[in-house]
Amino acid sequence: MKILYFAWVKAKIGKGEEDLTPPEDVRSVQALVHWLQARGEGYAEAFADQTRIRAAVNQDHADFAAAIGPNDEIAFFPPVTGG
Amino acid sequence: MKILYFAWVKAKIGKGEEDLTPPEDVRSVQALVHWLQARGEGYAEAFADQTRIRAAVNQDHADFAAAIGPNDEIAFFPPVTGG
Amino acid sequence: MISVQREDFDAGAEIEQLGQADGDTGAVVSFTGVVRRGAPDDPLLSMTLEHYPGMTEKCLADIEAQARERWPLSDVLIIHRYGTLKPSDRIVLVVAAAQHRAAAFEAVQFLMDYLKTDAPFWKREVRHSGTVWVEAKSQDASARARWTAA
Amino acid sequence: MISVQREDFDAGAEIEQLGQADGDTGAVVSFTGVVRRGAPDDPLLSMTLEHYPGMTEKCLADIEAQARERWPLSDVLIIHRYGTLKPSDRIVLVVAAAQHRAAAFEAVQFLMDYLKTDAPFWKREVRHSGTVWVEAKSQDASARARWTAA
Repeated sequence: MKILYFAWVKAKIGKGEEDLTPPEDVRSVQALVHWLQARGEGYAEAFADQTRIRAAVNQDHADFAAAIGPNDEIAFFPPVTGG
Repeated sequence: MKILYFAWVKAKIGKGEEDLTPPEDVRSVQALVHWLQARGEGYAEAFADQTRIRAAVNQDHADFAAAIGPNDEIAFFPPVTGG
Repeated sequence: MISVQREDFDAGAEIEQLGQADGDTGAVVSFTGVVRRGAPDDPLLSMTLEHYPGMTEKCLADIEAQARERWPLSDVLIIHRYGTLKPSDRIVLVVAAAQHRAAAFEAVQFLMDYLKTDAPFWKREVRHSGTVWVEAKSQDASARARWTAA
Repeated sequence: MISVQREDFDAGAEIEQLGQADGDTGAVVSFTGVVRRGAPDDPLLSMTLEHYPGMTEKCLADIEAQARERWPLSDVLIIHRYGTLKPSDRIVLVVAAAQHRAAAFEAVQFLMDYLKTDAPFWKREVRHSGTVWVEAKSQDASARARWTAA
């Protein structure tokens, strides 16, 4: 599973991209967040306030209930500020 | 009194501008229109349908009730189509 | 700033300039009016814009002042051409610069609506079928009315 | 057409091109976003726009398609820059061309509102006082909501 981080999420985690293989029971964005939170201090800090985090699955905005699979590209980032 | 005509009003009257001295009792745009209508065929034709005519007094849009005097600049034209 | 001119204008240069009007400009909205060719069975060959020199400038300066009073604008530009134009030629450019986009969008729409109903311009079209004076549109009057409604 | 690029753009050339898109284009509306210097007591030194390559293009193409479905547009252009910008630099250009002005104005406002809430860009500001990530504004969400209300 390809996981991307942007803006201050990336800064807190300390990397922009990684390939991870979460356990099989990680089947939603929410479950992935929980699993990532346990991976270390940077992750815990990045995901501490989940109201400040948005997600995309395969480059489409997705909510935390969205289903995910091993071949998906998941991204986490703060609310966007383009324009 | 300086009187200006634009667009098809000018085309019907056959001139864009003239200096005229209407009688003293011509004290409104409406009275001026009536006086002009009697000046000839072109004028009569231009002012035949007064719903199609707009006026300006001293370069401000004015309605037919507006007062006018000998030193004013009066203009007659169709509804504007700028932009 | 307003300008009533025969010559064409450079929309990009004007937008660029208004964007630099003030270190706090964040939004520049422009409207460019272009001569349309119109119905394929009776194409436009040319269009002549007549205007009322003196009153035109007065009218554009007045609508600029009204827009500046209604919205916090860092700059405003209105350029309106007159004379004979061909299809695809530019007729009018309205640009407003502001800190935020809502003010700039509203001001340009307001300016266009007022321009359509107030500025003393008249259009004569030379079409394949003959020459006609363009009639004023009732939807322009209603577009303008929305700014005085509430 | 959409473009996500580091380089600056020429708003005038783009507007010119969209005005010629089609013999029946009468209205070209543009929005140019400019980097603001901000509060005089804590001026902006630079701003870095980060984006999500791939998703950004997909998102812009999608909002362009939505706009074309809602309004009869002869052409649409969205250019969004990324990388490090200075005050007064251009960030974004949105242009819509249509037969009549209402469609062009509405489409550009719609595109900007969607861009603000949907396009995956993030701004990091280097101010005199330090470096901060720009927070999303709740008024951008409400501006977007007006397009789905009725």
